[in-house]
Amino acid sequence: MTVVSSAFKNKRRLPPCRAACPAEVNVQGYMALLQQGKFKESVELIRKSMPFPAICGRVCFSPCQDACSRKNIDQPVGIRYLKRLAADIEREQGRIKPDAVPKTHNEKVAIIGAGPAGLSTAYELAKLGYPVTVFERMPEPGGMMRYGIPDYRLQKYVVANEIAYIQDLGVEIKTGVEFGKDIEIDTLRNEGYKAIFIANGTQLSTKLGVPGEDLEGVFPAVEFLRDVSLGKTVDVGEKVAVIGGGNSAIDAACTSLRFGAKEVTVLYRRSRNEMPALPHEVEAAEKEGVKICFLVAPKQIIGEEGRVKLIECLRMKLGEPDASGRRRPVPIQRTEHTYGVDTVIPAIGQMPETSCLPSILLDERARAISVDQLTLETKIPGIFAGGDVVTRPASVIEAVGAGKRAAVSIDRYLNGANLRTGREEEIEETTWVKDWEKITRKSERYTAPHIDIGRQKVSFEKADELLTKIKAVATFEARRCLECGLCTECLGGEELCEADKAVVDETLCIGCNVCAIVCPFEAVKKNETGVAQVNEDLCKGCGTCSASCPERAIGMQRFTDSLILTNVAATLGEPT
Amino acid sequence: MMFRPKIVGFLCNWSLPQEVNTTGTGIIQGYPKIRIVRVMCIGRIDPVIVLETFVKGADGVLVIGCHPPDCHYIEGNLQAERKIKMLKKLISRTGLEPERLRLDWAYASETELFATIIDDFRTQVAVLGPSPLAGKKPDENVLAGIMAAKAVTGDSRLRTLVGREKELIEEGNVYNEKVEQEEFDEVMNESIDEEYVRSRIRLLVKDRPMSVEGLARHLGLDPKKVLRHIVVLRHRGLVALDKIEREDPLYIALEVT
Amino acid sequence: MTKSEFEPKIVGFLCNWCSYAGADLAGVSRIQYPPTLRIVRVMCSGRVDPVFILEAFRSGADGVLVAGCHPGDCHYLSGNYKLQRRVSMLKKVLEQFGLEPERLRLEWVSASEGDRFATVIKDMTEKVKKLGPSPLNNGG
Amino acid sequence: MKDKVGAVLVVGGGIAGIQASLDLANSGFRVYLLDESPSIGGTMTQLDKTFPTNDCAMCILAPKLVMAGRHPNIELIMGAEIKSVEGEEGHFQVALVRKPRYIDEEKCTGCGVCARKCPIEGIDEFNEGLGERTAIYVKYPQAVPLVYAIDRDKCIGCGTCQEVCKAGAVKYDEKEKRIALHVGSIILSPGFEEFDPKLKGEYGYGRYSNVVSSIEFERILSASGPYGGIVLRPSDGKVPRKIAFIQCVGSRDAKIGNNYCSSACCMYAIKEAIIAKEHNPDLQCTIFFMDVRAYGKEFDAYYNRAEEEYGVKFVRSRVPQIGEVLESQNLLVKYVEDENPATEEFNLVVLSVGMRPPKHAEELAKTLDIKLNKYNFCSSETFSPLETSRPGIYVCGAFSSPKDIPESVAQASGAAAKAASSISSAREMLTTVKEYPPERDVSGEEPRIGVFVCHCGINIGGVVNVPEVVEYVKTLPNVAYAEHNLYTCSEDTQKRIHEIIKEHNLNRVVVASCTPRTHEPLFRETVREAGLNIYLFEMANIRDQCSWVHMHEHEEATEKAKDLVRSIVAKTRLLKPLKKPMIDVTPIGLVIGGGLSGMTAALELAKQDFEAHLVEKEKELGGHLRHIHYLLGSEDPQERLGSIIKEVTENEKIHVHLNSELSDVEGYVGNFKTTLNNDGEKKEIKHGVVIVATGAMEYNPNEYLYGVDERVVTQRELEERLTNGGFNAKTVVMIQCVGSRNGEHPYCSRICCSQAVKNALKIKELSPETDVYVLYKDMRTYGFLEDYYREAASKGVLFINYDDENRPRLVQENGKLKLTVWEPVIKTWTPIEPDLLALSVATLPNPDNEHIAKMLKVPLSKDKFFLEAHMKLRPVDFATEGIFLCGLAHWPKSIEESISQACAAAARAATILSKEALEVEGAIANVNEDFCSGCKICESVCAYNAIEMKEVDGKPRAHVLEALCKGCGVCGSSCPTGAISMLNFTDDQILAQVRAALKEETKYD
Repeated sequence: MTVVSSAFKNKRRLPPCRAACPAEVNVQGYMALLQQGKFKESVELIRKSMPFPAICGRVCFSPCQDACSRKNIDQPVGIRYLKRLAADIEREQGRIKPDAVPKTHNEKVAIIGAGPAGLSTAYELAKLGYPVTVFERMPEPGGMMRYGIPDYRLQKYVVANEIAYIQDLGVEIKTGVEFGKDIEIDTLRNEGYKAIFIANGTQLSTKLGVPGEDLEGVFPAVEFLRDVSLGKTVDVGEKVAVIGGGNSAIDAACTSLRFGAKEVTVLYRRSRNEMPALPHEVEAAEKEGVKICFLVAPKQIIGEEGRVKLIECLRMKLGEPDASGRRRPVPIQRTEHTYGVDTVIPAIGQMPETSCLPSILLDERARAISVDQLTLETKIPGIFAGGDVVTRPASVIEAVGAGKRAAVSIDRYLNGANLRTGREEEIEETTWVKDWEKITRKSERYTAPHIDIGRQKVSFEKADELLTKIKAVATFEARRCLECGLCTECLGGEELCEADKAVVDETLCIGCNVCAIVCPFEAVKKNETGVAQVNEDLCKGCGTCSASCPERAIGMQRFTDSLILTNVAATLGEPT
Repeated sequence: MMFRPKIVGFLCNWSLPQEVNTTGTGIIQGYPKIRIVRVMCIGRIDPVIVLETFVKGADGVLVIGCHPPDCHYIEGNLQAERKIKMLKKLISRTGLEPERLRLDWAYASETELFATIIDDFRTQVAVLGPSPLAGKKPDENVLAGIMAAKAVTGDSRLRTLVGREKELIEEGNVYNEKVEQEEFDEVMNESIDEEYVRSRIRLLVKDRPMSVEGLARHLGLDPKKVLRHIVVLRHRGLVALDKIEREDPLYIALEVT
Repeated sequence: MTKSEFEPKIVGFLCNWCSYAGADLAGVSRIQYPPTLRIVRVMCSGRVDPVFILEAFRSGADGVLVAGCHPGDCHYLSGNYKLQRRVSMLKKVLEQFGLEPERLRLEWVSASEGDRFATVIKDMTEKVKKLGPSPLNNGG
Repeated sequence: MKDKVGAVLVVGGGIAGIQASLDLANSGFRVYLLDESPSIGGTMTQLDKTFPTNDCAMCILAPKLVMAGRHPNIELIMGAEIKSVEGEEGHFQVALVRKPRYIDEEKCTGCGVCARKCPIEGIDEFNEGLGERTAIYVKYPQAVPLVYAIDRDKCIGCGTCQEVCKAGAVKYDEKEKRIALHVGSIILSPGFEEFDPKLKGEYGYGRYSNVVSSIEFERILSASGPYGGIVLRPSDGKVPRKIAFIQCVGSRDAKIGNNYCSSACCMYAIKEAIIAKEHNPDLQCTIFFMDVRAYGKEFDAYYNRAEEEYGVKFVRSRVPQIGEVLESQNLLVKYVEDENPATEEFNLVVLSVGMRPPKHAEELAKTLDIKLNKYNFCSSETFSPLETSRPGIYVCGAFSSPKDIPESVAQASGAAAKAASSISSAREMLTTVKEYPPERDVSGEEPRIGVFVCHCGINIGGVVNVPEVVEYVKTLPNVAYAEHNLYTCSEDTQKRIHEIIKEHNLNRVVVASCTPRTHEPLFRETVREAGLNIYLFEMANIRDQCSWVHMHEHEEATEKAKDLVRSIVAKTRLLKPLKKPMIDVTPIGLVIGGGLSGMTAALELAKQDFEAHLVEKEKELGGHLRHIHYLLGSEDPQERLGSIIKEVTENEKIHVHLNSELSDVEGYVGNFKTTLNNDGEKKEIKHGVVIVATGAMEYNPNEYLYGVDERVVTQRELEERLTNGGFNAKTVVMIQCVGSRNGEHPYCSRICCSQAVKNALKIKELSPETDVYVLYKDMRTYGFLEDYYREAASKGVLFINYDDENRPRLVQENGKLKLTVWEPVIKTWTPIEPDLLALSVATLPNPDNEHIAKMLKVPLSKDKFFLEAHMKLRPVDFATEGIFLCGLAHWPKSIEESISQACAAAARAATILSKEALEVEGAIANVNEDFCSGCKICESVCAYNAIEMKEVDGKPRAHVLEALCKGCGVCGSSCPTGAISMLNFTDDQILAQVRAALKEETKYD
C-alpha cells in the first residue's frame, strides 16, 4: 500500500484531534474512510491504534472532540459516535476474525490485570510477535470495563467481543489468578517471564472518613458495581444516597434506580462544573430521575439497629484551588441537615491494593506504583506498571495509552535498546486556517437529523433500509471533518486516495496574485521571484485557484481539466 | 419519442449523496436522468469547461454545491457562484438560452432535496427542448457565439475581474474603499459586451478577410462600434489590415505567437 | 520595364554638406527616382580619391557619380575644385581602360536642389542603361 | 540686494517649452520643466507630419524630447500645477502641487505589462477618442518620461498592476505632493487649447460621425494612430473618396467672440490635404477658405504645389452649414461659388479648428499676476513681444498669440535669452556637468556589431520589408545582434539599445533609419552612455535616400536597403575609437547689420555679459525702422528706435562700427577672425560667433507707372506723406502683392497686408471722407492683426479681391489716373480714378547676401534669403556651427517677429559663448610620418592652413593643427604617398563601403 502525499513521513505534526487523544488514534484517517462509506475498513484502521473501538465509542470522555477545529465553525464532528457506529456495524455484520500473529520472539511477557491497560499492552506486544500471558483476578477479563461500568453504558457482550479479538491474535488470558496470592514477581521470573507489566487497577474504594461508615447499608461504589456486573441481585431499598461526583457515582446512582430505588440523591461537595463525570451522562442520569445536590458533604451517617437511617451533611463553599487545580470545598458551620436513606454508596475514589506489591515499587505515600513517566518502568528493571494502579482512577483511553507506551518500553527492554531516545518530541498541532475570524461562522447550531428507530420489530428489508439511512447520516457527519492533518494516512492506498495538489506553470504565471486572493488556506502565494508557488502542506486540492487563474497557469495534479472534460465526454457518450 | 434531455451535473464531492456512484461513468441507478461529473469543489469548475460541455452537446448543465456557508473548502462555492453569474450573462449573448445553466445548493444528507433539484431542472430543460448545439448539425450562429464566449472566458480580462470580485466587494480595493456591487456589475457587463464582440470579430476574420461593413452586417451591429473594436484588436496585435478593396479595408486575424 | 531588363548599379560619392543634403531633400519632398543609386557619404567631395572611383568600377559598378557643392558653396571652401581636376584626369584614364567616360559623372548639387538631384539620377540611369553593363562587371 | 537664482521655471512642456529649456540648460542654467499631463511633448506629439517640409512631427520632436528627458540640468515635473508665485525678477518662490500619478518615476521602465493586463478600459484622449486605452496608460509609445500613470476616476483599484509590475513601481498610497521652487525667471509656454467644434452647431460636429476636428484627422493620418495610417471614416471604416476641409472654425468669428485668426490652420489644412492624397492618390480634397494665409517661409511654394501638383481644390467661400445624408452618412457642404449657392457631397469633413487660450489661462494669470489680452491670450507689447506685464516672467509659443511651430521654436529661444539675461550673473550657479561612464577599451576585440533597423512608423516600414532586412543583416559577418523597432529614435528604444549593447557585449553599433545629418548626435549620445566611443557608430539612410524615393518599388527598395546596410556594416567593421580635441571660445559676438534685429541681438548678448561688435554698412543705426512713423497699436516706433539706439551706443559691452563692411572672415566657431573695412581703414576683430542680421530691401516697382506718374507711390512713401502732412487725396487705391507671389518672387512678403491696413486706418483717421480701396489677392492679416482688418472694413475701406488672370489695369488718361478693376460680384470691369495709388511692394533679399554668404560659407535659399539649418528644429542656426541668423535676412517678418528672432539668435549664440571650450570634431587628418616625403602638396591644398611642415630629426614632415582641421579630406586624397589618413573616413573604410555596396562579401581579394 503506498501513500501519496509526502506529508506522511513527518509523523510528529498531527491534526488537533489526534494530538489530543492519549492513544493518538488516527481520527482523520477513519473519517476519510467513513466519508466513502467504508465502515469495515475504518474499524480496521482504528484497530491499528487501539483494540477497543466499540468500548471507547461508548464510554470515552472524547478529548478529540473537544479539540476538533470544526468547533470554530459550528460544532465538533461526532467522532465518538461514529467510532461506536462503525464498530457496532462491524460487530453485527460479523467481526473480522484476525489470524494469530506468529511468535517471532521467544521472550515471554507476563501482564497482571486484564483491564484496558493490561489488554492494550498485551495487544501491542502480541502484534509484535511476543508470547504474552495475562493474569486476571476476576472470573472474566475486562477489569473496570466489565466490572466498573454498568451494563446500560457498556454492554458486556461488547467488551467480550473486543477482548475476543485480542485473544484471536494469540494472547493467553488466565483468569482467577490473583497477583500477590497465586503469583508473585519471583514466581513469574522463575516461570521464565522476561518482563512483567503490572496493571491490576484500583480495587479498593476510598473511605469517607466519617462516623457510621461501617454501618450496614453503606455499600462502596466499586463493590456495588462489581457485584451488579457479577449478576448478584442487590437490594438498595427505597432511598439511596450516593456520595461523590465521578462517573462511578453516576453509574451507581443509575444502577440503583434500575434496582428499584425510588429516590436516588447524589451528594457532591463541589459545584456542577467541577464534576469529573461526563456531562451527557450526568444529564442522562438527571433525566432518569436522579437528584443531584451540590456543595454538600457528609458529616456523619446515623444508623438504627446497625442499619443506616439518616445521613447528616454540611453545606460547603469553594475556597482556594487545591493541588488538582480544583477549588477546595470548605464546610460552612452550623449548616447541618439530614437526608433519610436506606443505602449510602460512597464513590469518592478508588485506591489500588498495594499490600501485595513489593514496597520498592510504591510511591512515598505507598498509594500507587511510581514509574518513570515516559517509559513506565518501575524502580525494578524489567518491571513496568500502568493504568489506574499508577495514575489512580482515570479513563479507559488513558489506560490504553499507557498500555501502548509500556509495550514500546517492554519491546525496547527485551531488545536491550535505550528506552528514552526519540520519544520526547512534543507534538505540533497542524491546522490549516490561520485566523478563524475570517471564516464565516454558521448562525444556527447544527443538530444531527434525528432518526427514530424506536424499539418495534422491523422486517429485514426495513432494517436494511434503516441501516442505509443511518450510514448516510454517518457519512455526512464524517464529511464535516475538515481534514486538518497533512495526509489522512487512511492507508486506503493510491486508488482510494483523492489528495490533490495545485501545480503552477511558472512560464505562464505573471504574478497577478488572483490565486492567493481566492485561496482561503493561503496555500498558494507569490515567492520572492514574483511567481506563484504552492505549499503542498496546506493545499487541500479544491482547485478554485486553477479555475480562477487569469493566465490559466495553474493546473491540478489529479483533477486536471482534461480529466474533467473526458468525464464530461464519457457521461454524454461523445456525440458523433 | 419523448425528448429526454441530456443533462450534465457538476457535483461537489462533499455535497454528493452517499448512494450516488462516485466513480465510473456517473450514470447511476437512482438518477438515470442526470450524468454526474464529480469534482472536489464546484470552485474547480472553469467557465471554459462549462462552455465546452455545451459544445459537446449537453442540453443542460447543472452545478450543485454545498449550501453556503457550508463549504468544505470554506468559499469554493461562493467563487463558483460569481463565475456562473458572469457565465450566464455571457451565454445570454450567444443565442443559447442562459436557463440551460443552473447553480443550486444541496446537502449530502438530504437526498430528497438533491432529487427535487434534478427533476425540477430536468423539466425546465425539457421545456426548452434540445440544445441548438446538440445533434448532428449544431446551429452555426450559436456555435460561433459559444466558441467566441469560450475564447473570452479563456482570456485574462474577465477572469481577473471575476477572480477579484469577492475581495473587492467584501474587503475593499487597494484604496481601502469597498466597491459597490452595482458599480462592479456595470464594469463587468461593459467588459463582457466588449470582449465578446471582439472575440466574435476575431473568429470571423480568422478564416477570410472581412470589411468593417461586412462584419457589422454579419453581427447586426453599428459599423462605428465595429471599427472601434477593430482599432483595439489591431492595437493588441490580434488583427491586421489584409488589403483594401475599393474603399473597404479588409482585416485578417493574426496568429499570436 | 520588365524585371529581366538590365538594372544598372551606380555608386554615388556625395558630400555631407550639399549633395547628401540635396539627396535628403529629394526624399523629404518624396521625389521618386530609380533605385539604382548606392550612396557613400564623404565629408567633402574633395575627399574622393581616384582610387575609390577605380575600385567602384572594379567591384562591378556600371556607373559612378561624384557630386559636390556648387563652386564657392563648399563647406570646406575649395574641396570641390580639387575634385573637378581629378575627375577630368580620371575620364582620360578610363578611356584607356576601354571604359566609356560617360560612366563617370561629376555634378554640383546644393542642399536645396532636391528635385535636381532626382533628375540627375534619372538621367544617369537612362544613359548607363543605354551603355549596358560595365565590361569589368562579369554580369554579377 | 540678494544675488539672483540661476534657475528658470518653464510652465508647459510643448515644443516651445522644450526648446526654451534646452537653450537655457545648454547655457548654464538649471531648468524646471513643468507640465500638467503625465509626459511632455504637447500637441505636436499628436501631429502626423508638419508643414512645409512634410517632416514627420515625431521625427523632429523625438530627438528634443530625448535630450530634454536626459539633460542633467533639466528636471521634469509632471502632472503639476502652480499654486502661488511670490518674489520678483531674479528670485521667485513658486509653490507647486503635483497630482499623484501612483507610479514611481524612478522605478517604472515603461515595459507596459501593467497596461496589457489592466481589465479596465477608457477613452484614449491622445487619439482624440478614436480608440481605447486602459486605466493605467502612457499617452504614446515614445513618451518622455516613459512612465505610466493611473487614471484615478477609471481605476476600480483591483491591484493587478501592482502585482504584475516587475519593477515594483506602483504606489497606490501616493498623495498630492507640495513642491517649493526658487527660480530666477519664469517662462510661460502652456500652448493653446483646441477650439471645441461643438460650439459651432451648424457644422454638426458630435452629431454627424464623419465630421472630425483637424487634430482627430492628424491621428487618422498618423502611422501610430488608431487606423495605422490608413485614412478611414469613423462612421464605417471606409476609405473616403472626397474630403472637405472647412477653414476658420472658431477663428475670425465675431459671433462667438473669436475674431482673431489662428495663423496656422490654413497651412495645416493644406498639409493634411497633401498627406491624405499621398496616402491614396485618387482622393479628392477641397478646402473652403476665406483667405489662404500662407505667409511663412516657402509657405506659398507649398500652397502652389498643393494646388498644381497634388490637385487640391481651393474654394473661396464661407460654409454656413453642413447637412448629413442619413443612409450613407456622407455630408452635404453648402457654400457659395460666383455668388450662387451650391452644395456638394463629401465622404468626410475636417474642421480646421482654431486655437483658444489654454484651459485655465485666467487662473494662471491670476496666480502669476500677469495681464491677459481681450481674448485671454497673454498680452505683450510690439517692442517687447516676449515679456509679460510682470518683470521676470516671459511668454512664448501659442499662449502669446496663435502661431505655428517654426515661430513657436524661434520665440522659445528668444524667451530663453530674455530669461537668461535677467539672471545672467547666476550662470553656472546650479548646473551640473553631464557625467559619462568610462569609455570601454575595445582595441584588440573582434568586431561585434549591433544593427537596429527602423520602421519609422510607415515611413520606412510601409515600403521596405524591414523584418526581411533584419533577417538578412543577421547573416553578415561580425553582426552579433540585429532587430527592428517602430521608432529607433524614441526614448524607450534608446534605453533598449543601451541594454542590448551591455547584454550582447557589442563594440560597434549601426542604426539603419533616417539621415545622419539630424539624428547622428542623438545616437552617438546613447552609444556614449553605454560606454562606447562615439566614433564606433554609423548610420545607413534607408528613409530619405531609399523608402521615401522608391515608394512604388517595394522589392527594389528592400534590396537597396540591404545593400546600404551591408555597405555601412562593412565600414563599421573597420571603425576605430577617436578622441575629440577641445578648442577654446572667445566670448565675443559679431553682429552684422545694425537694424532693429541687429541692435536687439547685440543688446541681448550684452545683457548676458558677452561683448558684441555691431557692424553697420551705413553711417547710422536703425535700418528700416527709421522710416516707420506709426504702428498698428499704440506704441511710437521712432521714440522706441531712439531709446534702443541710445541703449546700444551707451552700452560699453557693444562696439558699434558704422559705415563698415566685412572684407574677410577667417576661422571657425569660437575662433573667428574678421577684418572690417571702415572707409578703407582695416580693422581686425576676434570673436566666437556671428549673427547675420543684414535685413532686406524694398522692391522698386516698375509696373503701374511707378516713377512715371508722381501720384503712384509705395506704402512707405504714403506713410511719409501721412506723417508730414503732405496728404490731401480724395480717392486712394492700394494694390497688394506688387512684386510678390509672381514668377520672379513666388513668395508672400508677409508684412504688406498689415502695412496697407495701417495706412488705410491712418487715412480714415486724418480725412474720414476719403474713399479707400484695397485690391488684394489674399488678405493675410494673421493673428491679432485680423482685428485691424475688421476695423478698416467697418470704417468703410473697400477690399476688392483680384486674381492673376484679371489684374487691375492702369492708364494715364487726360492727366488722370484711370484704373479698371474686375468686379467679381457683378462681373464687370469697373473704372476708378484714384488721386493717389499706393503699391504694397514686395520685400526682397539684401543683394549683399551673395557676398556675405560666400564669406561665411553659408547657403542661400531658392529665393536668395539665407537658408537656416532646419526650418523647425533649428530656425535661427546655420548648418555651420557658430553662425546664426535673424530678422529680414531670414525672411520678411514683422517687428515683433524680428525682435523674437533676434533674441532667439542671441540665446543660441549664448549656448556657445557661455562655454570656455568646445569639443571639436574628432574625425580629422592624421599624418603617418614614416610615409611622408615632405612634398608639401597637402599644405598647398589645405584651405584652412591646418597642415604645415615641421622639422622631424632634420627632415620636413607634414603636421596637422588639430584645432583647425575640419576633416574635409582634400589633403588625404591629394597625398601621393598615402601618408595622410582621414580618421573615421579612412581609405580602407571607404573602399570596404564601396565594395560592400556593390556585392556580397567574399573573402577579400
